[in-house]
Amino acid sequence: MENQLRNAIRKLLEEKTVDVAIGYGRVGVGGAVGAVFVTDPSEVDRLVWNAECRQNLAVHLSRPEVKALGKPAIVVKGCDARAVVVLANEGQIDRENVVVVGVVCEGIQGADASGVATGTLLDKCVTCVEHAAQNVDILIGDAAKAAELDAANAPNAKTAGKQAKLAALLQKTPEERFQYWRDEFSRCVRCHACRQSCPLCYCNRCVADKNRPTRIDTSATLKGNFAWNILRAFHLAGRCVGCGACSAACPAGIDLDLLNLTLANAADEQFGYVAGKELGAAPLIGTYAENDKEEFIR
Amino acid sequence: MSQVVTLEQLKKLAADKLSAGARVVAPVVDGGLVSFKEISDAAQATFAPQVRVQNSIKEFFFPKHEVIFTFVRKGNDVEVIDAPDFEDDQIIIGARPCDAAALPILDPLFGWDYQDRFFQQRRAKTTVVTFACKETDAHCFCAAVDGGPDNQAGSDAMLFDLGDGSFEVRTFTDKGAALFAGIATESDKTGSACAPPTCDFDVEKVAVWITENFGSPEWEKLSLRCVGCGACAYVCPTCHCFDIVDEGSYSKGQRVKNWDACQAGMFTLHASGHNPRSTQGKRQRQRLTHKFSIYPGKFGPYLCTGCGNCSRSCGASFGVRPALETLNADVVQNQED
Amino acid sequence: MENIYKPDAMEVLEVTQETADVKRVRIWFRDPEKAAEFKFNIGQFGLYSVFGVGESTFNICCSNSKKYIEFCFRKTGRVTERMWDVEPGDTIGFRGPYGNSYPMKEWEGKNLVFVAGGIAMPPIRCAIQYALENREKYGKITIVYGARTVGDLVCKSELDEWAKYPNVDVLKTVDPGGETPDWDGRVGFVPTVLGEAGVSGDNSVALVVGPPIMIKFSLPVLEKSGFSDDAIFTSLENRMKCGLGKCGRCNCGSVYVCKEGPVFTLADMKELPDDF
Amino acid sequence: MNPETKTTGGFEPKIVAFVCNWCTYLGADLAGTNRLEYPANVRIVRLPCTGRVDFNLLVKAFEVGADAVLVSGCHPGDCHYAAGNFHARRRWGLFRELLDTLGVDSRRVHFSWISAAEGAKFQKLVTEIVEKTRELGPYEDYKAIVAEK
Repeated sequence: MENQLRNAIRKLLEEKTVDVAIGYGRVGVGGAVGAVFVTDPSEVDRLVWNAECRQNLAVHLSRPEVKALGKPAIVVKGCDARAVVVLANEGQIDRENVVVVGVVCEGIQGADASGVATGTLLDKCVTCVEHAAQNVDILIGDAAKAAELDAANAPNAKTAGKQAKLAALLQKTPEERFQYWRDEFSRCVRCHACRQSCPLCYCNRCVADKNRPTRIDTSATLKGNFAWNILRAFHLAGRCVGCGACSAACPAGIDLDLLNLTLANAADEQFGYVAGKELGAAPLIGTYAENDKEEFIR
Repeated sequence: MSQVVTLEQLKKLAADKLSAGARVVAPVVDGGLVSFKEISDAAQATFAPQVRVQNSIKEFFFPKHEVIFTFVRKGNDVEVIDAPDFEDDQIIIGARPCDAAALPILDPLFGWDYQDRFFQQRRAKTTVVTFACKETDAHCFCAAVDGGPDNQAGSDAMLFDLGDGSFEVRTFTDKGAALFAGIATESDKTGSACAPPTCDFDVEKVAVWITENFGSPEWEKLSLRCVGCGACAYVCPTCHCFDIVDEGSYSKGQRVKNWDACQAGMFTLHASGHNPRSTQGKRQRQRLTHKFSIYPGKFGPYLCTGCGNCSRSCGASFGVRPALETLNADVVQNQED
Repeated sequence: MENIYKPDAMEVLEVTQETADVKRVRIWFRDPEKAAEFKFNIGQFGLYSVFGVGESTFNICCSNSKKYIEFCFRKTGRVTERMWDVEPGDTIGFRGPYGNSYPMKEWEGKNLVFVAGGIAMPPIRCAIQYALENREKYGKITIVYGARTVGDLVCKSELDEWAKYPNVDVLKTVDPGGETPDWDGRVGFVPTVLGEAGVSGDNSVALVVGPPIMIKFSLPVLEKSGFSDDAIFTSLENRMKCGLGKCGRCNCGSVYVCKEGPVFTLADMKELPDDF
Repeated sequence: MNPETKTTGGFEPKIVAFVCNWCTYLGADLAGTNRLEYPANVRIVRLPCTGRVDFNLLVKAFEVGADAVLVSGCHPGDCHYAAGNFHARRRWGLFRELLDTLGVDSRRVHFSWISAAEGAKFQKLVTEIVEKTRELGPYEDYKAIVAEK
């Protein structure tokens, strides 16, 4: 599969269909996988595909430094592909001007604190039903295998993995939940790594960086941290694709994507909306239906 | 003869200090996450050598958020009320040698010519006890930047795990000796640290390249995969950039000093809209230049202890070690060839 | 121990609106003891704050012979927007002075050429005031000052006062199209007017502060007139938070603008990496 | 400190009501002109439309000491800007779920549609919210995180 991927990218670069390919390569400590930017067809062997390709590369599509390299091809997993769809739906990329190379992903392995693969799948992969990336231009890998894996996960998609963690949290009393987040947010240092790693936090100037007036405290106090994390999560309402880049980036190990999952579940339950599923779909917030539920309004 | 304390004695030491009103900081293990935290009960701590800690002990000297002063507007006048002095005793038990080593590196910065009393008072009131490392991981490179698994720099005392529920104590300062006086007992057991981590690059050579190649296109290439999250700076024991902001209202509020990071695009943005460090390449260049050229040029040591926190916490598999390795492989080696 | 980040409370003595978006503020210590101790050198800067809003960095734009200090600001950001509303009697914060200064002593006996553009007049004004107060110590003084339009000139009334001193040439100019019917100065860009001023590098120093484009085109004019790199000075600005060489923002490579600057010679500047 | 605190000596909840200019604000106004009494615990913040009510304002209200918040606007179909309240409704539906996961006390967050003609509804609702919040007591959880340094 890795060879198939390299060949496909080589062809794109050789035929000058794209100027740069954003893919995975062994770039970090001890060969840890991170993003590589291949512009020369002779360098496609730097690209790898394996169960340690954790990062969502779609974050690079809106970065000016990467845009400067020209028309991109991007390697995406199923979850990442949905981020590309949201970027296109929100007018952040011209879908015609990006070649999306999807891979069949059989699941990504978690890593320990040293970044060494643990051998167990990430929570998000346990409930994944998009092993083959959708809405892509080229799909690398065995689609039949992907369908099998999807079918195997489907019964547990709403209950296993991260959903189970969220369910466990929701079992607690509101006071316990508040205390849980209080403990978690007390570690937040307000580095905003969650925002920077998120493919959909693409604003040129985040409200957290605005100071005329200051919308939320910049200080890493509980007050500021609550305000920030509420804001971050809700600005992704109906948009988050559940790639988990935020949680993965958090140096303080805060399970930020539980908040995003809550909103994704609510979007699905209340409005039947799954972010990034459909190219051309209208954004969830920004549209409405006259019969939206309102039993909570008096 | 060596001096030895048992784990029980260490716990009791922490408990005694707590009841005497001191602040006690120690590694706290929660699931897979290890944090240095101020504890309220000795039982919360895990007194064992750690490698992978999500933060550094920096925050107990230079907190992520600190009030500099408060103010109250009184008619036309403004009363400025200074922040209180740091007067508590503070004991850190279980820091890593690479955490402690950052303290003497930061001393000259905070006491250059203007004296930052917030850092200095904490420094004076704190006793730092480290654990000599028992293991390293692929991110560690202390040995490459003048450190090591039993580096004494910044430690008042160091504990060597003897593997039998006790530790050999070596004290390096009066503060360290005072802490263990009357507790440690004589023994013939001696401990040792693990072997230093290996590195196949020469920091000195890379540092020379960094100093001489400010305008190199390599910086942008090197930094392409960096998304500018700045987590590296927040977990770094030596990174010390900060922001000063006012909070509260026009009539009553406070001015605070908050951690900041040179990787943020806004960091150097002028009010005019001009930004001298407008790309991630320039920002990474600043980070590495600061660590390996500017700081040693001004104060001597590298602004890096080789702890590996940056690359461990980097979502993009980047950080100081990968950056040095890449520069070494791509440019330094090429120069030599 | 002293708190290096704590500003002193200053009384606003006078506020002068210089242009549509530039004001000059005169302040002095509320605490007489602080006032008695305070000293600064020409060219140094300070951090001025509106409590509850924030701090900003500005040069001290008057000479050091007075019982007050002055600064100019343009309304562009969070702090300056609020600073715009201060009135005499109000309190603002000040800490400083910080940074190096113009070598006024070394310049004694020399001809001085001051070249400024737009809002960059204030960092030069302090040196002009000082030189005029000590008129006998300096040779010929040439002041070339330009702005985009007449309305953008700051310290306009002072320009005419300065011209009354002996052996002082004041050449004020506005960019073509920026003149008004009653404009009595020149029309043309600063570097052009500087060329027409006929200055010579002989026993002279030049202080050039302004937008990068103005500096870029003024330097060749000065070089042609015989000014060496050591005889051309400027005052830099970069974003600062502490002013104390700690917060990590203002450095150009290894040079901290807040500590080793803001005053640099052209020779210094040529050594600086492109980080400003 | 408001006068009630002195007279009752007990806890007086602070309620922040974010209301739209065209319906609920006029409803509150009508309550006033009709001499319909309601507790003075409510602080009204008038905005053009509920569609303009940034969720961040609710957080801000708690930060500055609110014990409960109310967001109220025109009935569906009555929006002055045609669809502002429809957009708001969708956002609130999602925002409530986020608050719930965070453990923010949902009994302190209220939403309503109150038209310009519903002075009595405004009176009744505000009275109810104040009474309910009085029973809940001060929102200590949020006040605690604001107080923590």
